[in-house]
Amino acid sequence: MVNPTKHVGQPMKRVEDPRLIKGIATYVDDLRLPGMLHAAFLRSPHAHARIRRIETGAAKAMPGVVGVFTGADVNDQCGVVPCAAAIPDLKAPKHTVLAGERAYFAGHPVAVVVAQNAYVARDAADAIDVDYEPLPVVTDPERAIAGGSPLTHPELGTNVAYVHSVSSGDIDEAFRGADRVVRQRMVHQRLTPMPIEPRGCVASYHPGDQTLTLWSSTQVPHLVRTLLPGMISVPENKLRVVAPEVGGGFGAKLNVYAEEALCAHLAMRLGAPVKWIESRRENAAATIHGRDQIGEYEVAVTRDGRVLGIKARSVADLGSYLQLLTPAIPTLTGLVLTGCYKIPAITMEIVGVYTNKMATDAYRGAGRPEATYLIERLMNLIADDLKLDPIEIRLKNFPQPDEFPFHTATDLQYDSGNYQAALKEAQRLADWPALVRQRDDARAAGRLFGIGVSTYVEICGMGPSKAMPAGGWEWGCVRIEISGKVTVITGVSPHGQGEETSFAQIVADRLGVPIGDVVVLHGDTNIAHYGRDTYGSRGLVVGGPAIVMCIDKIIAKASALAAHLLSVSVDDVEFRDGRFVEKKKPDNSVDWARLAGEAYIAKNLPPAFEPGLEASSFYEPENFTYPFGTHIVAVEVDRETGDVKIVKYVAVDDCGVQINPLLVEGQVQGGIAHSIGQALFERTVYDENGQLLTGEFMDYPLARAHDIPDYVMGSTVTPSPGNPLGAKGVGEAGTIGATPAIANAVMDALGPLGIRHLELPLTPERIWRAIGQHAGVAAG
Amino acid sequence: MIPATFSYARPTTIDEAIALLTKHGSGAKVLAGGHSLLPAMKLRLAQPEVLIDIGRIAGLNTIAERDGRVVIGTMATHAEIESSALVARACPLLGQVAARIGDAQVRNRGTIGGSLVHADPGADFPAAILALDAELRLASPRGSRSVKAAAFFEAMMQTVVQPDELLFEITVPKTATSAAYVKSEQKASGFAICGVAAIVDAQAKTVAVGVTGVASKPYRATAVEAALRGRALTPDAVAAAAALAANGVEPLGDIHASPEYRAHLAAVNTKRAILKAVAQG
Amino acid sequence: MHLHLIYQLPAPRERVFAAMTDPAVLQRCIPGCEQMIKDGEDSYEAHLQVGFAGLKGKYRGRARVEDRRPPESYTLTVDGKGAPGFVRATSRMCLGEKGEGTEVICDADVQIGGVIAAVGSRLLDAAARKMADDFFRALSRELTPMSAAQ
Amino acid sequence: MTQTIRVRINGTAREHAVEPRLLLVHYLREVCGLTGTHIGCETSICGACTVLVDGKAVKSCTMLAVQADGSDVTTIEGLARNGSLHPVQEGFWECHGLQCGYCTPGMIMAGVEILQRHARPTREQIAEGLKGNLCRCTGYVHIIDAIERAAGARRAERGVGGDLKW
Repeated sequence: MVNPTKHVGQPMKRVEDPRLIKGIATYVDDLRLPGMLHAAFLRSPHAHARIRRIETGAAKAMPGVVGVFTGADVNDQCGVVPCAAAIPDLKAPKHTVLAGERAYFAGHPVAVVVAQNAYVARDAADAIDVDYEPLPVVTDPERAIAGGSPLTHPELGTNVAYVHSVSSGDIDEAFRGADRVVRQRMVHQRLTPMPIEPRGCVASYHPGDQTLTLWSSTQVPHLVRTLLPGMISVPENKLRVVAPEVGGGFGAKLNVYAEEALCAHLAMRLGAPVKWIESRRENAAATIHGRDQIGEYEVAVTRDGRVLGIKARSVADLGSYLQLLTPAIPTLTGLVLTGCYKIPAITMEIVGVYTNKMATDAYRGAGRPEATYLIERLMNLIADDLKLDPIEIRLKNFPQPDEFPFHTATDLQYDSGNYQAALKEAQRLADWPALVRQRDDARAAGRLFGIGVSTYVEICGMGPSKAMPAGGWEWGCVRIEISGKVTVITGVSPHGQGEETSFAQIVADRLGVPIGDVVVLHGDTNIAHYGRDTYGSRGLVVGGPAIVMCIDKIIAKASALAAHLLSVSVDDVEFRDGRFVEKKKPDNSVDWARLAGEAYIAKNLPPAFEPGLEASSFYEPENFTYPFGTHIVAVEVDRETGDVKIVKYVAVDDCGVQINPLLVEGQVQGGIAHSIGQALFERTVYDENGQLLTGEFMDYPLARAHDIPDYVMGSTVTPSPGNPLGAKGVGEAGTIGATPAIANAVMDALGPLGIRHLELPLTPERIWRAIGQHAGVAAG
Repeated sequence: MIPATFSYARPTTIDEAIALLTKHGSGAKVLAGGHSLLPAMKLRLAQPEVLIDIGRIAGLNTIAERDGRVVIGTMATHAEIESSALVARACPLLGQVAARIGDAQVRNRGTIGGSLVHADPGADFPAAILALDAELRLASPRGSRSVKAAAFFEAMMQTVVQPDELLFEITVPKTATSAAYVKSEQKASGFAICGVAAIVDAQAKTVAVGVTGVASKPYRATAVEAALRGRALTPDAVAAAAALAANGVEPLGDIHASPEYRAHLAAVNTKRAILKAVAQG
Repeated sequence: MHLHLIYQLPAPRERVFAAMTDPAVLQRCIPGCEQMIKDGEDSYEAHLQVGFAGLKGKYRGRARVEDRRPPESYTLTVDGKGAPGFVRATSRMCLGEKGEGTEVICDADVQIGGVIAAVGSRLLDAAARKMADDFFRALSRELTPMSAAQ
Repeated sequence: MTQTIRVRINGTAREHAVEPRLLLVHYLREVCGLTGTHIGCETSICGACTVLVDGKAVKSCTMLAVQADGSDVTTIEGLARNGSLHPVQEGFWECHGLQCGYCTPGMIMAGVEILQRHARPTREQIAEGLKGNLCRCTGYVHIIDAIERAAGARRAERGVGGDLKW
């Protein structure tokens, strides 16, 4: 039979890497087409302003400039930027590809220049003169929904985009029965995803066959292909979208952006390929941001630490308009707010608010890091209030392993889990008793030392189509070529996750072919005809089973051909180690090369046998998957400066069956690095006039090599029963599990000073101020 | 990402550079290592008409000993200063400070002269050259002049260097090994939110303290120095004196650190720098 | 950003007021002012080159004098823009008698946008103060009888 | 107005007339067609554009092409010799030191310089040497592993153990 373990489960190095480490891979900016023109955008410096007049004459007159276009030139020829999230009673502004009468965030594109090279395009953008009339700016989402606020979009008559409620169980009963109610206001700061490769695209129109090709640095070439026809006059079947090498996404490239549609439109209009490459400053200002929720949370608990119910109200700052999934992200927070706990009742009201800032949308974890941070901080606050051990209170509220599949109050069905096992493993790896002693000794010596624990469960494998705005299935195709080599095509669009390797591992094992004979193609809609792309930890979990389905179909078909060639009945044929073998006479066998040759030459086929050895499949998941884990962090805080040093980091993640543990480790470590930033220093800052003050890497800090502690990494394996691979997804785990663990550790370190809660990021200054206030020490 | 146009000149002597500066006036900018100027030009915050690249003037990057002083050419890179055996022996503070600037690539190109003349309030070298009482030598059509470090910085990004002048070398006295630089970094850019360079003399009785990053221009923490002059440098005495590190200055505030926090760090880092220097003595 | 600045000038209020609203004087005294053209009652068009040594940008803008109460006070609004962004400032200028001379108190609100806001905000306060200092120093020279004779 | 420059790139002499404002990174990418050097920011922070100029790691976005006149430049494309990978490239492959690959050429060039400075760098020295290079995917641990491995050090016993196969 199939040997499923020859490659699967091994820490194999990646097939993607040689081209990348040699510098010969092709990213969008590396494309050069004959006659290619270059676009540059002029963006509003105002957060909110009426555009009175745009003077483009000087720019148009510059040598090398091919055209200058404003909203008046293009907005009635391009459809609006799409939002796919279905929220009842959603109020949405019209989001044209260029600003129309008003610019409503700093960075809003106002005009586009097309020129013969990027230098001239940039010069010409500077030569455009725009007469702006500044309008009142909305920056604080809470003030935006209080009375008397100016309006982000006066035509909507309100700054409220929607009010969404999650409610389950008898919340009044829960609070009536509570011995104690723990309350906390918490802010989850706005973050900027900052993939190292900014966005960019090249559009090329072929007037002969009226087809358009768009190369874009996107996570979602298929979604772009589905949605772009609503913006430009090219039907889906004449549109080819290619995601070449993509330099990181983290949700920022899970979108359809105005620039993509505009470059496509201009390529048709000007009869030449048009390229646009985003600058870092543009990326910070006009590529989606993440998080940004403020909320009030109340938890009803019993004296012994059982959680009876949660009441939550949160205000989500959506920014100034809706990108693809903007309004849906905060609702995910409500969905998973009960975390890995049996909490019978919950109500959550989420108010989505417009402000004059860049739109928020899916950033790594998308709604779930917020939820996990909230519930994990709340569990610690409960433990503090009740003088209980934070581990004990978690154990008390976990569902038992035999309660899975576990149905949550928010109507999710957690597929499988053993939260106790992951917690125990993390404690073992952390050498828990020694760590606690270390803390006790440090405290006795007057040092600020803290231990933080976070347990988490996330929603991955996005997702069943009923829950996804544009379908959540995945497509795949496997072809045994005439030579016997194997071509695998997937509808997911990896950009660093390594599916060219992990899918090859799966295919090589299941087909019994040398892994070097397997090639995995993706990211080009003319090759991968259909797909729903890569986000929400879905590549392996939803894309993998589609490939497995193809393999099963091919093996079934090949068995019939093998039986014919071996002159036996199908029932007498067995597939074993890459050969089809007569069960009783193992010497009588055929391999893939022979089968493929016969299948395509097609002169000796069984009756009614369709030539070729190719299968394609759509896999529809029945449920999400629910990876989980425990992170334990120890920190020491410098009492004088407020600096936080992570002295120990233990991560135990359960993502089900691991196809390639090396890639799993890379995903978790990368996710934790995002969390270290989120917990300790990253934040997107707008001033009160809506000016972005973190518009460059000079002001927006990403974690660097020296910020990363030594990790102790472990895992437990609780296979998902929901898919044939048993996999659950791991792309977001680190970002979800780590932030609350770090925050809990810092708060544990500061606890002895009487500090109960501080907002993120836990910067040295914030900590220093808190220490000063609580120790009665003069600040400065 | 794309600078505005400019014309470019590459003199091979100081005189030629001065002549070009004189000719082009305030529309010209000197290009040394370019690590302050080019990022500003790419954002079009700076749009000089003429760039005068002094990178090919022979001898401008020498690090040598002369008349009992260490002489550093304006084009000496941070990396050259960091790795100079002479600097390590005769003026270790400069090497320590150089090692804390930016990152390896920035240190390979960035120059001491460029950094000093740009006078970014978060630059590292000013703390050291103030503590060291360095002399800065400027050439102009009127000949050359020497300016004491204490008189060099006028305000944020303003120095005494005139549009037709060129900083060509920095000289510092040979100093003991009892020196230390303690820096709190702006997390994103690596610039100093507060950098303190301290030198303790052989008897550990007087100290020189240069502070950068805290105010709109770097300064000597004279109140700290006065409080410790002639005193035994015990931890308590140092801590008490260091509390005066931001006396009389108006600390800067931005999204990375408030004025109060900068002032507080001035005290903490001053204490730490002096104690570290004492420990090395 | 709010600025509260006080300057002493060696001339009576009437002369100071007149000088501070005279485009020719303004062009001479505003640092980096290349052109100041009166284009309406109490309205001027200006071309400026401002910034620090290393970071200098070209701005075009309009200055307006409003709420004019000679010789006691007026409000100056400045609206400038250039490739690095925009500057908008409103300043109430109050002129008081102080001995032989005049004390000018300006209360200014300054707003910037664009690249300068993102990268240059920490420099703004110092830049604005420096510009104001330079302006009043130049104005003081302008109003000193000695310098007129030179 | 252009200026003629002569630069040796990956061992090949080149001569071009360029605008003085042309950045070295654009010269390499657009004029010489060497697109392995990437651009990730405009303020000299991210390090994706790191190349070696006369053997030293520099950020090619913060240098004018005219400043490189007369220099010897090595880009990622010039690192492998006679078809075999440079040990730092090998290290990145073996240790999964990259995910999306965009920062990788700059990381590798920075790694090459770290090994020029330290024959046996500690993990702290490697991390410090990478201060000028941002990666948003890997979390850096595998990058440090890669450079450590390249330095001849045995891959530290961390996380997933065992030999890497392929």
